[in-house]
Amino acid sequence: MAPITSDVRLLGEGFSPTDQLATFNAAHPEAGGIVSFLGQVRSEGGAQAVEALELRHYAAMTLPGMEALAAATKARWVLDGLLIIHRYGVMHPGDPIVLVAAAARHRRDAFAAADFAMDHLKSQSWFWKREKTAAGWRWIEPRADDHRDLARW
Amino acid sequence: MAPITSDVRLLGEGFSPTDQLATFNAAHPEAGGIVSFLGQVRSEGGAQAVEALELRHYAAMTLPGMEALAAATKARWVLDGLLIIHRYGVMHPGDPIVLVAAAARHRRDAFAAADFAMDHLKSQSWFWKREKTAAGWRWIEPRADDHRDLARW
Amino acid sequence: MTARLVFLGRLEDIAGAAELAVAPGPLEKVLAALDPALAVELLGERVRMALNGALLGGNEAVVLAPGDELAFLPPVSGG
Amino acid sequence: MTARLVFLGRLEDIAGAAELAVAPGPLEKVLAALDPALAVELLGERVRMALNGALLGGNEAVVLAPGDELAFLPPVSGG
Repeated sequence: MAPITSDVRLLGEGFSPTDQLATFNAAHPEAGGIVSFLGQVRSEGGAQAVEALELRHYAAMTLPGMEALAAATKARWVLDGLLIIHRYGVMHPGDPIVLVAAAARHRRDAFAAADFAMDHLKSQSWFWKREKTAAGWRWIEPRADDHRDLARW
Repeated sequence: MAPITSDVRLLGEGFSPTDQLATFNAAHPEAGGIVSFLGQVRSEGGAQAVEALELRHYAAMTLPGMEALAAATKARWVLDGLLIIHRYGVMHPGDPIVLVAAAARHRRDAFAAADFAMDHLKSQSWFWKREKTAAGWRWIEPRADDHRDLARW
Repeated sequence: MTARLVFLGRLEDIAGAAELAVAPGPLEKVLAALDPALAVELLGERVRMALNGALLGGNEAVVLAPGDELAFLPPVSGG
Repeated sequence: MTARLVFLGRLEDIAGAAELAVAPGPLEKVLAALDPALAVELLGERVRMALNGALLGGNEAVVLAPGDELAFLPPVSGG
Protein backbone atom coordinates (compact mmCIF):
# COMPACT_ATOMS: atom_id res chain seq x y z
CA MET A 1 0.00 0.00 0.00
CA ALA A 2 1.31 3.44 -0.90
CA PRO A 3 1.96 5.75 2.05
CA ILE A 4 -1.01 7.93 2.94
CA THR A 5 -0.47 11.41 1.67
CA SER A 6 -1.56 14.45 3.57
CA ASP A 7 -1.45 18.08 2.66
CA VAL A 8 -1.66 20.67 5.45
CA ARG A 9 -1.49 24.36 4.59
CA LEU A 10 -1.81 27.62 6.50
CA LEU A 11 -2.50 30.40 4.01
CA GLY A 12 -2.39 34.18 4.27
CA GLU A 13 -4.10 34.61 0.90
CA GLY A 14 -7.48 33.55 -0.49
CA PHE A 15 -7.89 30.18 -2.20
CA SER A 16 -10.47 28.44 -4.35
CA PRO A 17 -12.01 25.55 -2.41
CA THR A 18 -13.39 23.93 -5.54
CA ASP A 19 -10.04 24.07 -7.35
CA GLN A 20 -8.34 22.57 -4.31
CA LEU A 21 -10.98 19.87 -4.03
CA ALA A 22 -10.75 19.07 -7.75
CA THR A 23 -7.00 18.54 -7.37
CA PHE A 24 -7.52 16.40 -4.27
CA ASN A 25 -10.20 14.27 -5.97
CA ALA A 26 -7.98 13.73 -9.00
CA ALA A 27 -5.13 12.58 -6.73
CA HIS A 28 -7.29 9.88 -5.12
CA PRO A 29 -8.88 7.71 -7.81
CA GLU A 30 -8.48 4.69 -5.51
CA ALA A 31 -10.84 6.18 -2.90
CA GLY A 32 -14.47 5.23 -3.11
CA GLY A 33 -15.56 8.25 -1.11
CA ILE A 34 -14.40 11.77 -0.39
CA VAL A 35 -15.94 13.92 2.35
CA SER A 36 -15.20 17.61 2.45
CA PHE A 37 -16.03 20.46 4.79
CA LEU A 38 -15.87 24.06 3.66
CA GLY A 39 -16.18 26.80 6.25
CA GLN A 40 -16.73 30.29 4.89
CA VAL A 41 -17.40 33.77 6.27
CA ARG A 42 -21.18 34.05 6.50
CA SER A 43 -22.98 36.68 4.44
CA GLU A 44 -25.90 37.99 6.40
CA GLY A 45 -27.85 41.20 6.55
CA GLY A 46 -28.87 43.33 9.52
CA ALA A 47 -27.11 45.40 12.15
CA GLN A 48 -25.26 42.37 13.56
CA ALA A 49 -23.87 41.41 10.16
CA VAL A 50 -20.19 40.56 10.10
CA GLU A 51 -18.39 42.88 7.67
CA ALA A 52 -14.96 41.34 8.16
CA LEU A 53 -13.29 38.63 10.17
CA GLU A 54 -9.65 38.37 11.16
CA LEU A 55 -7.86 35.22 12.22
CA ARG A 56 -4.47 35.54 13.83
CA HIS A 57 -2.10 32.62 14.23
CA TYR A 58 1.20 31.98 15.99
CA ALA A 59 3.91 30.90 13.59
CA ALA A 60 5.70 28.75 16.16
CA MET A 61 2.64 26.67 16.99
CA THR A 62 -0.32 26.96 14.60
CA LEU A 63 0.94 25.04 11.58
CA PRO A 64 2.82 22.45 13.72
CA GLY A 65 -0.46 21.93 15.61
CA MET A 66 -2.37 21.41 12.36
CA GLU A 67 0.23 18.89 11.22
CA ALA A 68 -0.06 17.00 14.51
CA LEU A 69 -3.85 16.95 14.07
CA ALA A 70 -3.47 15.56 10.54
CA ALA A 71 -1.17 12.82 11.89
CA ALA A 72 -3.67 11.95 14.65
CA THR A 73 -6.52 11.84 12.13
CA LYS A 74 -4.63 9.53 9.79
CA ALA A 75 -3.66 7.27 12.69
CA ARG A 76 -7.27 6.89 13.78
CA TRP A 77 -9.04 6.12 10.49
CA VAL A 78 -8.12 4.22 7.37
CA LEU A 79 -7.65 6.99 4.83
CA ASP A 80 -6.26 7.29 1.34
CA GLY A 81 -5.62 11.01 1.69
CA LEU A 82 -6.22 14.03 3.89
CA LEU A 83 -6.28 17.74 3.05
CA ILE A 84 -6.38 20.57 5.59
CA ILE A 85 -6.22 24.18 4.42
CA HIS A 86 -6.77 27.06 6.85
CA ARG A 87 -6.68 30.80 6.26
CA TYR A 88 -5.33 33.49 8.50
CA GLY A 89 -5.57 37.27 8.06
CA VAL A 90 -8.55 39.46 7.23
CA MET A 91 -11.45 37.87 5.37
CA HIS A 92 -14.80 39.11 4.10
CA PRO A 93 -18.26 37.55 3.70
CA GLY A 94 -18.16 34.66 1.26
CA ASP A 95 -14.42 34.09 1.67
CA PRO A 96 -13.35 30.51 2.46
CA ILE A 97 -11.79 30.05 5.91
CA VAL A 98 -11.14 26.34 6.11
CA LEU A 99 -11.29 23.33 3.82
CA VAL A 100 -10.90 19.78 5.09
CA ALA A 101 -11.18 16.75 2.80
CA ALA A 102 -10.75 13.08 3.61
CA ALA A 103 -10.56 10.33 0.99
CA ALA A 104 -11.16 6.75 2.02
CA ARG A 105 -12.13 3.36 0.72
CA HIS A 106 -15.04 3.29 3.17
CA ARG A 107 -17.51 6.12 3.49
CA ARG A 108 -17.71 6.01 7.28
CA ASP A 109 -13.96 6.56 7.69
CA ALA A 110 -14.08 9.60 5.41
CA PHE A 111 -17.02 11.16 7.30
CA ALA A 112 -15.54 10.52 10.74
CA ALA A 113 -12.08 11.79 9.80
CA ALA A 114 -13.37 15.08 8.37
CA ASP A 115 -15.71 15.58 11.33
CA PHE A 116 -12.94 14.82 13.86
CA ALA A 117 -10.46 17.13 12.12
CA MET A 118 -13.01 19.98 12.05
CA ASP A 119 -13.97 19.61 15.72
CA HIS A 120 -10.31 19.81 16.69
CA LEU A 121 -9.47 22.64 14.30
CA LYS A 122 -12.37 24.63 15.74
CA SER A 123 -11.63 24.11 19.40
CA GLN A 124 -7.97 23.22 19.76
CA SER A 125 -6.06 24.96 17.01
CA TRP A 126 -4.08 28.09 17.71
CA PHE A 127 -6.26 30.70 16.05
CA TRP A 128 -7.62 33.90 17.52
CA LYS A 129 -10.62 35.47 15.86
CA ARG A 130 -12.10 38.94 15.83
CA GLU A 131 -15.10 40.15 13.91
CA LYS A 132 -16.03 43.55 12.57
CA THR A 133 -19.66 44.62 12.66
CA ALA A 134 -21.27 48.06 12.48
CA ALA A 135 -20.19 48.41 16.14
CA GLY A 136 -16.50 47.88 15.30
CA TRP A 137 -14.02 45.06 15.91
CA ARG A 138 -14.67 42.56 18.69
CA TRP A 139 -12.61 39.56 19.85
CA ILE A 140 -14.53 36.26 19.83
CA GLU A 141 -14.53 34.06 22.92
CA PRO A 142 -14.57 30.26 22.68
CA ARG A 143 -18.05 28.78 22.33
CA ALA A 144 -19.35 26.13 24.73
CA ASP A 145 -20.49 24.17 21.64
CA ASP A 146 -16.89 23.75 20.55
CA HIS A 147 -16.01 22.00 23.78
CA ARG A 148 -19.10 19.80 23.60
CA ASP A 149 -18.12 18.84 20.05
CA LEU A 150 -14.68 17.83 21.23
CA ALA A 151 -16.06 15.64 24.01
CA ARG A 152 -17.62 13.40 21.34
CA TRP A 153 -14.30 11.78 20.42
CA MET B 1 -36.37 33.02 6.53
CA ALA B 2 -36.28 32.02 2.89
CA PRO B 3 -37.57 28.52 2.11
CA ILE B 4 -34.86 25.89 2.13
CA THR B 5 -33.91 24.99 -1.38
CA SER B 6 -33.09 21.49 -2.40
CA ASP B 7 -31.90 20.10 -5.67
CA VAL B 8 -32.35 16.39 -6.35
CA ARG B 9 -31.24 14.92 -9.65
CA LEU B 10 -31.03 11.45 -11.18
CA LEU B 11 -28.66 11.60 -14.15
CA GLY B 12 -27.97 9.21 -17.01
CA GLU B 13 -24.87 11.17 -18.07
CA GLY B 14 -21.60 12.06 -16.36
CA PHE B 15 -21.28 15.25 -14.33
CA SER B 16 -18.51 17.33 -12.79
CA PRO B 17 -18.75 17.13 -8.99
CA THR B 18 -16.56 20.18 -8.51
CA ASP B 19 -18.59 22.31 -10.93
CA GLN B 20 -21.78 21.23 -9.17
CA LEU B 21 -20.27 21.96 -5.78
CA ALA B 22 -18.99 25.38 -6.91
CA THR B 23 -22.53 26.29 -8.02
CA PHE B 24 -23.98 25.01 -4.75
CA ASN B 25 -21.42 26.92 -2.66
CA ALA B 26 -22.11 30.14 -4.58
CA ALA B 27 -25.85 29.72 -3.96
CA HIS B 28 -25.36 29.52 -0.17
CA PRO B 29 -23.32 32.51 1.02
CA GLU B 30 -25.41 32.57 4.20
CA ALA B 31 -24.18 29.12 5.26
CA GLY B 32 -21.18 28.97 7.53
CA GLY B 33 -20.41 25.39 6.58
CA ILE B 34 -20.89 23.05 3.65
CA VAL B 35 -20.27 19.31 3.90
CA SER B 36 -20.07 17.25 0.75
CA PHE B 37 -19.72 13.58 -0.04
CA LEU B 38 -18.50 12.37 -3.40
CA GLY B 39 -18.72 8.69 -4.25
CA GLN B 40 -16.82 7.57 -7.31
CA VAL B 41 -16.03 4.32 -9.09
CA ARG B 42 -12.80 3.07 -7.54
CA SER B 43 -9.70 2.71 -9.68
CA GLU B 44 -7.74 -0.30 -8.54
CA GLY B 45 -5.37 -2.76 -10.09
CA GLY B 46 -5.32 -6.56 -9.98
CA ALA B 47 -7.53 -9.37 -11.19
CA GLN B 48 -10.46 -8.27 -9.02
CA ALA B 49 -10.37 -4.71 -10.40
CA VAL B 50 -13.73 -3.30 -11.43
CA GLU B 51 -13.64 -2.33 -15.10
CA ALA B 52 -17.17 -0.99 -15.22
CA LEU B 53 -20.16 -0.57 -12.97
CA GLU B 54 -23.80 -0.31 -13.95
CA LEU B 55 -26.58 1.13 -11.84
CA ARG B 56 -30.14 0.52 -12.89
CA HIS B 57 -33.07 2.48 -11.50
CA TYR B 58 -36.85 2.27 -11.71
CA ALA B 59 -38.37 5.43 -13.15
CA ALA B 60 -41.59 5.13 -11.14
CA MET B 61 -39.82 4.96 -7.78
CA THR B 62 -36.12 5.94 -7.75
CA LEU B 63 -36.32 9.72 -8.16
CA PRO B 64 -39.50 10.01 -6.05
CA GLY B 65 -37.66 8.06 -3.32
CA MET B 66 -34.67 10.42 -3.52
CA GLU B 67 -37.01 13.41 -3.24
CA ALA B 68 -38.67 11.90 -0.17
CA LEU B 69 -35.22 11.35 1.35
CA ALA B 70 -34.32 15.00 0.70
CA ALA B 71 -37.54 16.11 2.39
CA ALA B 72 -36.85 13.87 5.41
CA THR B 73 -33.28 15.20 5.66
CA LYS B 74 -34.43 18.82 5.55
CA ALA B 75 -37.08 18.13 8.17
CA ARG B 76 -34.57 16.61 10.56
CA TRP B 77 -31.75 19.20 10.49
CA VAL B 78 -31.59 22.96 10.15
CA LEU B 79 -30.19 23.42 6.67
CA ASP B 80 -29.77 26.27 4.25
CA GLY B 81 -29.57 23.98 1.24
CA LEU B 82 -29.31 20.37 0.16
CA LEU B 83 -28.00 18.85 -3.07
CA ILE B 84 -28.37 15.19 -4.08
CA ILE B 85 -27.12 14.03 -7.47
CA HIS B 86 -27.05 10.33 -8.37
CA ARG B 87 -25.97 8.64 -11.58
CA TYR B 88 -27.49 5.63 -13.28
CA GLY B 89 -26.19 3.73 -16.30
CA VAL B 90 -22.74 2.37 -17.03
CA MET B 91 -19.77 4.04 -15.33
CA HIS B 92 -16.01 3.50 -15.36
CA PRO B 93 -13.22 3.89 -12.78
CA GLY B 94 -12.92 7.51 -11.66
CA ASP B 95 -16.46 8.41 -12.72
CA PRO B 96 -18.60 10.14 -10.07
CA ILE B 97 -21.58 8.11 -8.87
CA VAL B 98 -23.14 10.28 -6.20
CA LEU B 99 -22.69 13.78 -4.82
CA VAL B 100 -24.44 14.97 -1.66
CA ALA B 101 -23.90 18.44 -0.22
CA ALA B 102 -25.51 20.06 2.80
CA ALA B 103 -25.17 23.75 3.66
CA ALA B 104 -25.97 24.89 7.18
CA ARG B 105 -25.35 27.63 9.65
CA HIS B 106 -23.99 25.07 12.09
CA ARG B 107 -21.32 22.59 11.15
CA ARG B 108 -22.87 19.67 13.01
CA ASP B 109 -26.15 19.93 11.09
CA ALA B 110 -24.28 19.90 7.78
CA PHE B 111 -22.23 16.81 8.72
CA ALA B 112 -25.20 14.88 10.09
CA ALA B 113 -27.46 15.71 7.15
CA ALA B 114 -24.90 14.58 4.54
CA ASP B 115 -24.11 11.43 6.51
CA PHE B 116 -27.82 10.56 6.99
CA ALA B 117 -28.61 11.16 3.32
CA MET B 118 -25.71 8.94 2.22
CA ASP B 119 -26.61 6.08 4.55
CA HIS B 120 -30.15 6.09 3.19
CA LEU B 121 -29.13 6.49 -0.44
CA LYS B 122 -26.81 3.50 -0.06
CA SER B 123 -29.20 1.15 1.65
CA GLN B 124 -32.73 2.28 0.87
CA SER B 125 -32.72 3.84 -2.56
CA TRP B 126 -34.00 1.95 -5.55
CA PHE B 127 -30.76 1.18 -7.35
CA TRP B 128 -29.49 -2.15 -8.55
CA LYS B 129 -25.78 -2.52 -9.20
CA ARG B 130 -23.66 -4.86 -11.23
CA GLU B 131 -19.91 -4.80 -11.68
CA LYS B 132 -17.71 -5.95 -14.50
CA THR B 133 -14.36 -7.53 -13.67
CA ALA B 134 -12.09 -9.76 -15.71
CA ALA B 135 -14.57 -12.56 -14.83
CA GLY B 136 -17.49 -10.69 -16.45
CA TRP B 137 -20.58 -8.95 -15.09
CA ARG B 138 -21.87 -9.82 -11.63
CA TRP B 139 -24.88 -8.47 -9.70
CA ILE B 140 -24.01 -7.01 -6.29
CA GLU B 141 -25.91 -8.10 -3.21
CA PRO B 142 -26.67 -5.68 -0.36
CA ARG B 143 -23.88 -5.38 2.21
CA ALA B 144 -24.48 -6.01 5.90
CA ASP B 145 -22.58 -2.74 6.56
CA ASP B 146 -25.29 -0.77 4.80
CA HIS B 147 -27.92 -2.05 7.20
CA ARG B 148 -25.71 -1.38 10.20
CA ASP B 149 -25.18 2.18 8.95
CA LEU B 150 -28.91 2.68 8.71
CA ALA B 151 -29.50 1.48 12.26
CA ARG B 152 -27.51 4.48 13.52
CA TRP B 153 -30.34 6.95 12.86
CA MET C 1 -55.51 -3.25 -23.09
CA THR C 2 -52.76 -5.19 -21.39
CA ALA C 3 -50.98 -4.80 -18.06
CA ARG C 4 -47.19 -4.69 -17.72
CA LEU C 5 -44.68 -6.55 -15.58
CA VAL C 6 -41.40 -4.69 -14.92
CA PHE C 7 -38.26 -6.62 -13.91
CA LEU C 8 -35.51 -4.80 -12.01
CA GLY C 9 -31.87 -5.65 -11.39
CA ARG C 10 -30.90 -9.27 -11.99
CA LEU C 11 -34.56 -10.18 -12.62
CA GLU C 12 -34.31 -8.32 -15.93
CA ASP C 13 -31.48 -10.62 -16.99
CA ILE C 14 -33.44 -13.70 -15.92
CA ALA C 15 -36.56 -12.54 -17.74
CA GLY C 16 -34.53 -11.57 -20.78
CA ALA C 17 -36.41 -8.27 -20.97
CA ALA C 18 -37.07 -5.18 -18.85
CA GLU C 19 -40.82 -5.41 -19.33
CA LEU C 20 -43.46 -7.88 -20.39
CA ALA C 21 -47.03 -7.17 -21.53
CA VAL C 22 -49.50 -9.58 -19.94
CA ALA C 23 -53.25 -10.14 -19.89
CA PRO C 24 -54.90 -8.44 -16.87
CA GLY C 25 -56.21 -10.61 -14.07
CA PRO C 26 -55.24 -12.12 -10.72
CA LEU C 27 -51.47 -12.29 -10.11
CA GLU C 28 -51.40 -16.08 -9.69
CA LYS C 29 -52.97 -16.49 -13.11
CA VAL C 30 -50.50 -14.03 -14.65
CA LEU C 31 -47.54 -15.88 -13.11
CA ALA C 32 -48.86 -19.27 -14.13
CA ALA C 33 -48.58 -18.20 -17.78
CA LEU C 34 -44.83 -17.36 -17.42
CA ASP C 35 -41.77 -19.58 -17.72
CA PRO C 36 -41.85 -21.47 -14.38
CA ALA C 37 -38.14 -20.72 -13.73
CA LEU C 38 -38.88 -16.99 -13.97
CA ALA C 39 -42.05 -17.28 -11.86
CA VAL C 40 -40.07 -18.95 -9.05
CA GLU C 41 -37.56 -16.07 -9.03
CA LEU C 42 -40.33 -13.45 -9.01
CA LEU C 43 -41.90 -15.09 -5.97
CA GLY C 44 -38.59 -15.20 -4.04
CA GLU C 45 -39.05 -14.01 -0.46
CA ARG C 46 -36.59 -11.12 -0.89
CA VAL C 47 -38.35 -9.81 -3.99
CA ARG C 48 -40.81 -7.00 -3.30
CA MET C 49 -43.55 -5.76 -5.58
CA ALA C 50 -44.76 -2.27 -6.44
CA LEU C 51 -48.05 -1.58 -8.20
CA ASN C 52 -47.99 1.60 -10.27
CA GLY C 53 -45.01 2.90 -8.28
CA ALA C 54 -46.42 2.12 -4.81
CA LEU C 55 -44.73 -0.58 -2.76
CA LEU C 56 -46.98 -3.49 -1.74
CA GLY C 57 -46.90 -4.94 1.74
CA GLY C 58 -46.84 -8.54 0.54
CA ASN C 59 -50.16 -9.80 1.81
CA GLU C 60 -52.45 -8.04 -0.61
CA ALA C 61 -54.33 -10.08 -3.23
CA VAL C 62 -53.03 -8.49 -6.44
CA VAL C 63 -55.36 -8.29 -9.42
CA LEU C 64 -53.94 -6.50 -12.43
CA ALA C 65 -56.26 -4.10 -14.22
CA PRO C 66 -55.67 -2.98 -17.80
CA GLY C 67 -52.84 -0.39 -17.85
CA ASP C 68 -51.42 -1.45 -14.46
CA GLU C 69 -47.66 -1.66 -14.01
CA LEU C 70 -46.41 -4.29 -11.56
CA ALA C 71 -42.70 -4.09 -10.72
CA PHE C 72 -40.60 -6.87 -9.18
CA LEU C 73 -37.84 -5.40 -7.00
CA PRO C 74 -34.95 -7.54 -5.77
CA PRO C 75 -32.91 -6.23 -2.81
CA VAL C 76 -31.23 -2.94 -3.63
CA SER C 77 -27.46 -2.94 -3.71
CA GLY C 78 -26.63 0.67 -3.02
CA GLY C 79 -25.31 3.48 -5.13
CA MET D 1 21.01 39.58 23.44
CA THR D 2 17.43 40.04 24.52
CA ALA D 3 14.49 37.65 24.94
CA ARG D 4 11.11 38.23 23.32
CA LEU D 5 7.54 38.26 24.60
CA VAL D 6 4.87 37.45 21.99
CA PHE D 7 1.25 38.54 22.52
CA LEU D 8 -1.52 36.66 20.74
CA GLY D 9 -5.14 37.55 20.04
CA ARG D 10 -6.58 40.34 22.14
CA LEU D 11 -3.37 40.50 24.21
CA GLU D 12 -1.66 42.04 21.19
CA ASP D 13 -4.19 44.87 21.23
CA ILE D 14 -3.73 45.38 24.97
CA ALA D 15 0.07 45.36 24.65
CA GLY D 16 -0.08 47.65 21.63
CA ALA D 17 2.41 45.41 19.83
CA ALA D 18 2.76 41.81 18.67
CA GLU D 19 6.16 41.41 20.31
CA LEU D 20 8.31 43.06 22.93
CA ALA D 21 12.07 42.69 23.45
CA VAL D 22 12.89 42.27 27.13
CA ALA D 23 15.95 41.66 29.25
CA PRO D 24 16.44 37.94 30.02
CA GLY D 25 15.78 36.72 33.56
CA PRO D 26 13.10 35.23 35.79
CA LEU D 27 9.56 35.76 34.51
CA GLU D 28 8.39 37.64 37.60
CA LYS D 29 11.17 40.18 37.10
CA VAL D 30 10.32 40.53 33.39
CA LEU D 31 6.64 41.10 34.18
CA ALA D 32 7.41 43.59 36.95
CA ALA D 33 9.02 45.83 34.36
CA LEU D 34 5.86 45.96 32.20
CA ASP D 35 2.82 48.22 32.41
CA PRO D 36 0.95 46.71 35.42
CA ALA D 37 -2.37 46.67 33.47
CA LEU D 38 -0.72 44.49 30.81
CA ALA D 39 1.02 42.25 33.40
CA VAL D 40 -2.35 41.53 35.05
CA GLU D 41 -3.83 40.44 31.72
CA LEU D 42 -0.83 38.24 30.93
CA LEU D 43 -1.22 36.47 34.25
CA GLY D 44 -4.96 35.82 33.72
CA GLU D 45 -5.87 32.24 34.60
CA ARG D 46 -7.11 31.47 31.08
CA VAL D 47 -3.88 32.68 29.46
CA ARG D 48 -1.41 29.92 28.69
CA MET D 49 2.29 30.31 27.94
CA ALA D 50 4.57 28.65 25.40
CA LEU D 51 8.34 28.83 25.54
CA ASN D 52 9.98 28.60 22.11
CA GLY D 53 6.84 27.00 20.68
CA ALA D 54 6.31 24.43 23.46
CA LEU D 55 3.30 24.83 25.70
CA LEU D 56 4.07 25.18 29.43
CA GLY D 57 2.08 23.36 32.07
CA GLY D 58 1.70 26.42 34.29
CA ASN D 59 3.69 25.36 37.31
CA GLU D 60 7.19 25.68 35.91
CA ALA D 61 9.48 28.45 37.15
CA VAL D 62 10.18 30.31 33.90
CA VAL D 63 13.56 31.96 33.45
CA LEU D 64 14.14 33.59 30.08
CA ALA D 65 17.51 33.03 28.45
CA PRO D 66 18.85 35.28 25.70
CA GLY D 67 17.06 34.48 22.41
CA ASP D 68 14.08 32.81 24.13
CA GLU D 69 10.58 33.49 22.84
CA LEU D 70 7.79 33.41 25.41
CA ALA D 71 4.25 33.52 23.97
CA PHE D 72 1.08 34.45 25.86
CA LEU D 73 -1.91 32.57 24.47
CA PRO D 74 -5.46 33.57 25.40
CA PRO D 75 -8.24 30.99 24.79
CA VAL D 76 -8.52 30.11 21.10
CA SER D 77 -11.73 31.09 19.39
CA GLY D 78 -11.85 28.64 16.52
CA GLY D 79 -11.35 28.97 12.81
